[in-house]
Amino acid sequence: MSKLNLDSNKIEASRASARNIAEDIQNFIDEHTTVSTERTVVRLLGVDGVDEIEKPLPNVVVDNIVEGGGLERGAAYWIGNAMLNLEISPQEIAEKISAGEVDITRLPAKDEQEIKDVIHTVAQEMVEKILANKKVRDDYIEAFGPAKTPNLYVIVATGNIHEDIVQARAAATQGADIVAVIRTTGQSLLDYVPFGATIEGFGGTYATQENFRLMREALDEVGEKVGRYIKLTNYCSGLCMPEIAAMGAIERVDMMLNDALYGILFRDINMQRTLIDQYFSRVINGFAGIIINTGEDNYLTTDDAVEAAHTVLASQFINEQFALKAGLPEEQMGLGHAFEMEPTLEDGFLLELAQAQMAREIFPNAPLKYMPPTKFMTGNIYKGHVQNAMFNMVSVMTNQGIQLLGMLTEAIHTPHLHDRYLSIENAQYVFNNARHLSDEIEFKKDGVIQKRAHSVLEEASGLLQQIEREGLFQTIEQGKFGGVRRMRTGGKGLAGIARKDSGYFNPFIQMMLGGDR
Amino acid sequence: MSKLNLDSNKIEASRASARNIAEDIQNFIDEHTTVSTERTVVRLLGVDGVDEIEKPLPNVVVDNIVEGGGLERGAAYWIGNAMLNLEISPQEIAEKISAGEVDITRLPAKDEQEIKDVIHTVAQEMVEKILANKKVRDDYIEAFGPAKTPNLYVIVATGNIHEDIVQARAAATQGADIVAVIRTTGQSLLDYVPFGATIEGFGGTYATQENFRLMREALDEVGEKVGRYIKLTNYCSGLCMPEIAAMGAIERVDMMLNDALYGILFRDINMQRTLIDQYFSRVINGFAGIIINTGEDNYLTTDDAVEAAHTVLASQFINEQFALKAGLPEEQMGLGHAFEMEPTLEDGFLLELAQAQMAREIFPNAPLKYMPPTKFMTGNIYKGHVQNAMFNMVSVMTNQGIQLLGMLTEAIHTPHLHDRYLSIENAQYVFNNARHLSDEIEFKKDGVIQKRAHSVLEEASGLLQQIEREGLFQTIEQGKFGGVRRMRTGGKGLAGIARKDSGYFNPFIQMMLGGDR
Amino acid sequence: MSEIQKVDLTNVKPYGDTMNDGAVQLSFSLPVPYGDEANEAARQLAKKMGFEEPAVVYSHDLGINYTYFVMYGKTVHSVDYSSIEVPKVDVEVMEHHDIEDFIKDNIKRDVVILGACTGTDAHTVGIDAIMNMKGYAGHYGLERYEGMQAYNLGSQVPNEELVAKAIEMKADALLVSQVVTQKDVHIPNLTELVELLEAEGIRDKIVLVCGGPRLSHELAKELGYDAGFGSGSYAEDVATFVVNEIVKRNLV
Amino acid sequence: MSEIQKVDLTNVKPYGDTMNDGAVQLSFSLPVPYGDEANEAARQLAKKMGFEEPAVVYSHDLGINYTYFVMYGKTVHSVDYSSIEVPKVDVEVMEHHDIEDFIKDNIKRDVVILGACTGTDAHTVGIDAIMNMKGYAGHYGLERYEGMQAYNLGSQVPNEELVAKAIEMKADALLVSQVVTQKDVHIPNLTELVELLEAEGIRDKIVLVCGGPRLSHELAKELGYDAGFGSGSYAEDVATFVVNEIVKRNLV
Ligand code: B12
Ligand code: B12
Ligand SMILES: Cc1ncc(COP(=O)(O)O)c(C=O)c1O
Ligand SMILES: Cc1ncc(COP(=O)(O)O)c(C=O)c1O
Repeated sequence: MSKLNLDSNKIEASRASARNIAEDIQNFIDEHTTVSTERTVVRLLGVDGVDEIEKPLPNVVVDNIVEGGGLERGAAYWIGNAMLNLEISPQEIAEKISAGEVDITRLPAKDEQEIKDVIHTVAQEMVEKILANKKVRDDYIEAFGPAKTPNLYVIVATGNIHEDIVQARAAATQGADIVAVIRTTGQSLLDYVPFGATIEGFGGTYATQENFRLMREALDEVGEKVGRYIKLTNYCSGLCMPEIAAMGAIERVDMMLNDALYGILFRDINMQRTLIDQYFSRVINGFAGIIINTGEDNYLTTDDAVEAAHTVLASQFINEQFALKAGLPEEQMGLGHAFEMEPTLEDGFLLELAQAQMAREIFPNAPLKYMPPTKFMTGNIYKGHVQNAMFNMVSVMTNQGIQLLGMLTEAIHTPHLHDRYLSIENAQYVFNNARHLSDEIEFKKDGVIQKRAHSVLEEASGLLQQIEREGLFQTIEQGKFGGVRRMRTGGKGLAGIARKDSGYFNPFIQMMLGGDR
Repeated sequence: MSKLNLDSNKIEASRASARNIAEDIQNFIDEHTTVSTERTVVRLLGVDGVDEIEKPLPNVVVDNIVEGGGLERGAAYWIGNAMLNLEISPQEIAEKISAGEVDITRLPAKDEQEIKDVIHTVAQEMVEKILANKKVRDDYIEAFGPAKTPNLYVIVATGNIHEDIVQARAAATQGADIVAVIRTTGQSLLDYVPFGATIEGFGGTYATQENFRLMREALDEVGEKVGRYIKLTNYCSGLCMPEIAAMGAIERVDMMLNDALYGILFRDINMQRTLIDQYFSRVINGFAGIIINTGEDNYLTTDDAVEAAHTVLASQFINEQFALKAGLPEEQMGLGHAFEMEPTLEDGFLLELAQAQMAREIFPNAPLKYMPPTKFMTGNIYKGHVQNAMFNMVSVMTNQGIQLLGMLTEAIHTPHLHDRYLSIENAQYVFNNARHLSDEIEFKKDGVIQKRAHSVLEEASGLLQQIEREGLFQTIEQGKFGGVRRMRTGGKGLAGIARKDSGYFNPFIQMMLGGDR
Repeated sequence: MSEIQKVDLTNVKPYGDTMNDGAVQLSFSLPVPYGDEANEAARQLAKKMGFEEPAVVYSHDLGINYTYFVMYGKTVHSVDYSSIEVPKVDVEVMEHHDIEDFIKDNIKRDVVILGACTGTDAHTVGIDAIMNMKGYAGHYGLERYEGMQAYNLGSQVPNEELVAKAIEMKADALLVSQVVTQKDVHIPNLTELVELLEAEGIRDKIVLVCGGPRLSHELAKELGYDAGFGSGSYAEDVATFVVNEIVKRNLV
Repeated sequence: MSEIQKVDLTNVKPYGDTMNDGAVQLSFSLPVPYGDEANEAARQLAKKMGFEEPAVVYSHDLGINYTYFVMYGKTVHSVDYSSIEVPKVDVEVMEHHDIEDFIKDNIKRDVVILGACTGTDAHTVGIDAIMNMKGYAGHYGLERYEGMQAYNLGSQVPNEELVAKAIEMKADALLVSQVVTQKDVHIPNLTELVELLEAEGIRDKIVLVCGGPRLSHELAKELGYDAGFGSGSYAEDVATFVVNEIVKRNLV
């Protein structure tokens, strides 16, 4: 029942190219680890807290391992070894390292199998905790029923978690299904995750485990009041990608912005580093039932939405394959795209329809994260509100899953309390008033809409073939995505990579994947 | 190429019923005249101005005829007779009546053919003046090209014609194609047309010939500046229906709200009076190339838009037949309908689409006047702006001709300068961005949209059959339109009707119709 | 939530995303040509209104030397919410059938109510919502109330006619609707009715109520009415007030 | 048009549909529960701002005891438009090729320009619009100018790094973009750059320009920059200023 009459061979060929591209990178990933990946292991083994200079203990531990030249073996090995040596918990080990009482790579080496066993026991606890979280979520959703689609997704971004909670509670009362706490500008470049509740941020609020916890608690409470499960979203992109995934799994975050390409292009994070990190982060997200949101929409902020439409599709194909490799089911793939064409474009609405319907048909089981107009929003809040309504129309006409609500004040400030209300009202009105429109309309055979979809698919397929030939790293070096060039050895975080040695192990990959990586 | 798969037999049957309904009333009309019809004749014979107590000379003349018991013969006869007796112009006759120097029905009766001849000469002058006006309009449109459809129609309503002109010039600069000067509340109940430029009105500005002239001049001027012919709209409903038509023809108004049913239902004007008046008004409008706008949209302000949808369609059929009887071509029939369903209605957008597309298909050559949401607009200007955007979407998806732009402040005040700008911007954005959407989409066979159109047509057809059996007057007495009941002998203006006698004549009907009524 | 300021109800300020940030959005036009000077004029105006950091976030040339502005600013003003008292129709609204019982028990005869949209106003939907059988939003109108004789005279009723009808029908209550308020056209019209009723000596024998989307109880009182009802009123609200007032003023 | 008031530019008021009607639309939220008292609080607040006849045309319960308002009022304030002077970059903007000729004729060597989005700001689209080959809205960027060596350092560039690069490349001009302005995060960042340049003793040898959607020339001057460019700026605007400034300050 394709409305676009898309060529299924072309779709299959594209998917195959993407699979090869991902496989190529996966080989590279499998041979490497990073400081953040290992800090994630440390966290999942139960280490938390900060030292007296506010340095997180997971950083203290991994820095100690790095100093000792032990990164290539992985933190699990060293902690297991320390546990056997000292007969204390990972948390206590971290505290001792912090106090200068232990140098973790200098302890006598214990038996490898014993190390694995002791680690497995601790890891099992965490894995069960995460499973329990997942069950709480599933039970809530079972009890309240699933949210209507498109889900209404809003952001809060006051900089102060407590003020964010005020805003989030209001948003839920007003009808939001999903609340995302935007991160403060600059956090993605920090090579550590701040600790505790935070009250100071710019354009967003720090992602910390305590902030997750506080917000989760608030959303559960208001969710019970309004009879809906309110999903919590945060960001695991940037230098601490997998750590934040772990924190989210522990605190029952439901959705994570999670895309290496975003970090590479828009945060100038080193591509090798972040692709390695992405893998473990997606394993965790997949296991924890967290829906990921990918960042293709961002390409259209630096590139032209009409001309670069195929790069979005190509990237969605690649992201799909990376996600599958990490065991993330299709139902958790919030592949990104956006309503970002110049509003003065004649028939732009038709092209947006084509793009959205195409994504819907090519990724039928993915919820799809549809982003609102941002680049062409101006201080004219009235026109902006109408741009958002048109965006909502496309969404309901093409059955999108996750609707990131456009704010009429997009060009001015992060949302005020009532901006969010007005956006929710806009979406609720349009979605309800045109609820079944997609069931009712068909697109003319070989009309503008169908042809546009065909040509975007054609171009995406060509680009994927090229990447398949040349490799993803090379393609990024050429500036094919978002019009932004990044070098393989450029950007932030390169130093944090290590090649695994033969004794390396990360217990969670296996436990979470059920496979054998 | 019907998208709705409407039953053409049903359409034809409805049209036949409406024809019979109109014919029935037309027989009644043809036997009668009214004070306003005769004042119109007087005006068209060149009488203008007011006496010292601001009473318009056309009223002075016709009142004198009424006093003399001569209304049934028609003003043309009496003026012709006076011209032959006194050898002065109609204007001079009026002035002499006003001065008490002439009692028009007391002059010796001249030869009937001579009377007709002298009147014909004067009437010819006016007819030619109107034709010349029409040519000016045609030339302008030829030079500038026709406006894009849907045409953008805005209102001005400051109460002061000079302030209206400021607003109208701004609106034209901003992109309006059509400017309507709304009348002051209460004018439609006046049994005379005020004189001269006026600066005081409530919720609108008096319709006077001088106000028409001033606005016409301003619109021509700004139209030349912006390279578009800006159409001027006013209202010929109410007790002075045909007089205003005449004034409009003289001053090159381009569009007239013109509907007896509106006056009956919403102004409590006597139905006999206004149907008689409507006939002559439409003859003039038809001849002068003036597009009429009918008032079906109003039914939905007092009745429910979902339930009463068929009354709108039935009334459109009847208005079409009345217009044809008055020689008004389809291209000048701005049949009214409106986007007035409760915004919280699930799938309301689909029903609105069905209604608008149905009107489009049943009246393919009529421009159709599409009215915005009004009843469910609130002080929430942001939501209102989105309601208007959805209205604009339906319009562009169904190729409406005349788009009366919704104002975000509809529930608050008559439009402020920038309200109009924001509305124009809204419509321009939506129309341009979705310009060819109607070419691209088809409606599912036997889906919600098609079925809705079928059932509305079915119900309208039933109603028309009933009216055909029972007569239009009786149907109105039953409250079938707008849920409002009016009695045949109730309402304002009944006294102004007279049965024509055998010597009655009105030269303009014949001259303008080219026929023989 | 100790880390954020709590609201001080004696000193309330607008809220954007932080307590007391004073955030307000404004929009308006000025009759000056579009450009930097226009923006500056808008900013200066906002400063005079008491806005700090006023920012023109959008301005647009309206043609004919007018400019439109969208602004944001932080107001310095605050209000004492704790001391606000709004004059209200202060009877507890009864339900349809309770009102009927109330009439039976306390008035013991039919209550006669006339309604009209007066002057040149032809907006009957509001008064219909209150009076007609069908009512509005699921609330039946007064015509359906047992113990009430409710007559809706419709639109454009001159005050003289209404007063004459009131005398003729021995009305207990008059309900007047005014929807068109441009240039305050409703004020003289509403005032005239009171004067006519006083001239006829029946003002104090009648419960006099007005309503409409731009009317408030406060304004109604000022104009000499017993009550005023705004947007979102239902038949129950009015009926409750009228029957209570009849008893209170001993008009039974 | 003698029948309507003419605008008095020394005394300008907002315009709705009649000269000097003072019509302004406001919207904001208050941290008070929805209801009549909330509406009254909003009205009182508007009165304090100098609005006559303030009307709450819409209010909405935001949940959690906050209420949102849409209001209209007539301001009593006015501004003297005739006396407004806005500090502006006051060179007449040249075209692309005229600028190239200007460099050839008056500077007679390549002009070195560095651009960056500094601090934690990653919004490069604006600085790219000014600098990159492709330019913006049909206006080529500085990289395409003959006689200019334009280097765009991209996003999140620390001030120290920019200064070091400026010294290394012997830059004639620095172009700094700041887009994130929440909680005025751009102010200390922009100030720090000036201080660093002064500490290095090169401030007066360099043309220092900043830009971004919330920046004005006025603010730039206050912060110690030579010029500031807001929304809708193009490469020509900046280039014209820079080359003129170089000649004016004798930095050739
Ligand atoms: C429907 C409508 C019409 C219909 C009226 C049909 C009819 N028979 O009622 C028609 C098309 C005829 C019409 C015509 C005009 N209209 Co009109 N119309 C409207 C509209 C769209 C809706 C009004 C409505 O029905 N609301 C729904 C009812 C249920 O709400 P309500 O009236 O507020 O009533 C509630 C309460 O206020 C209260 N209430 C009301 N009356 C009373 C009385 C009592 C005693 C009590 C207790 C309570 C009570 O209870 C009701 C239920 O809760 C409004 C815009 C809008 N969205 O508000 C414009 C509006 C009211 N109209 C307006 C104007 C200017 C006109 C015209 C004068 C335009 C013109 N020049 O031609 C004409 C002339 C009418 C006239 N002389 O009065 C303006 C008024 C501007 C102003 N503030 O003064 C408005 C605001 C539109 C606008 N922005 O320009 N209109
Ligand atoms: C695109 C975009 C992004 C992209 C940026 C991609 C990139 N490489 O640039 C991405 C998705 C990465 C992004 C991320 C974020 N963004 Co952002 N983003 C925008 C958006 C939608 C458009 C900005 C834009 O590209 N405008 C188009 C350009 C051409 O205009 P311009 O920048 O004004 O530039 C012109 C002039 O100002 C001038 N100019 C600009 N710089 C300079 C410099 C010089 C020297 C000169 C002469 C002239 C000049 O010339 C240009 C051409 O005319 C705006 C919203 C909006 N519609 O404005 C939000 C916006 C700027 N972002 C915002 C925020 C908060 C963020 C985040 C911090 C959110 C978060 N917590 O994750 C992040 C982090 C970014 C960071 N650390 O800086 C806020 C800022 C709020 C505020 N006022 O402080 C905005 C306003 C959105 C919002 N309402 O919340 N963003
Ligand atoms: C995939 C993805 N990750 C992260 C972010 C947020 O940015 P940061 O990681 O800089 O907080 C975005 C922004 O939209 C995004 O799309
Ligand atoms: C057909 C028609 N005539 C006239 C009017 C205007 O009203 P009035 O004649 O009372 O000025 C309307 C109002 O919308 C209308 O639809």
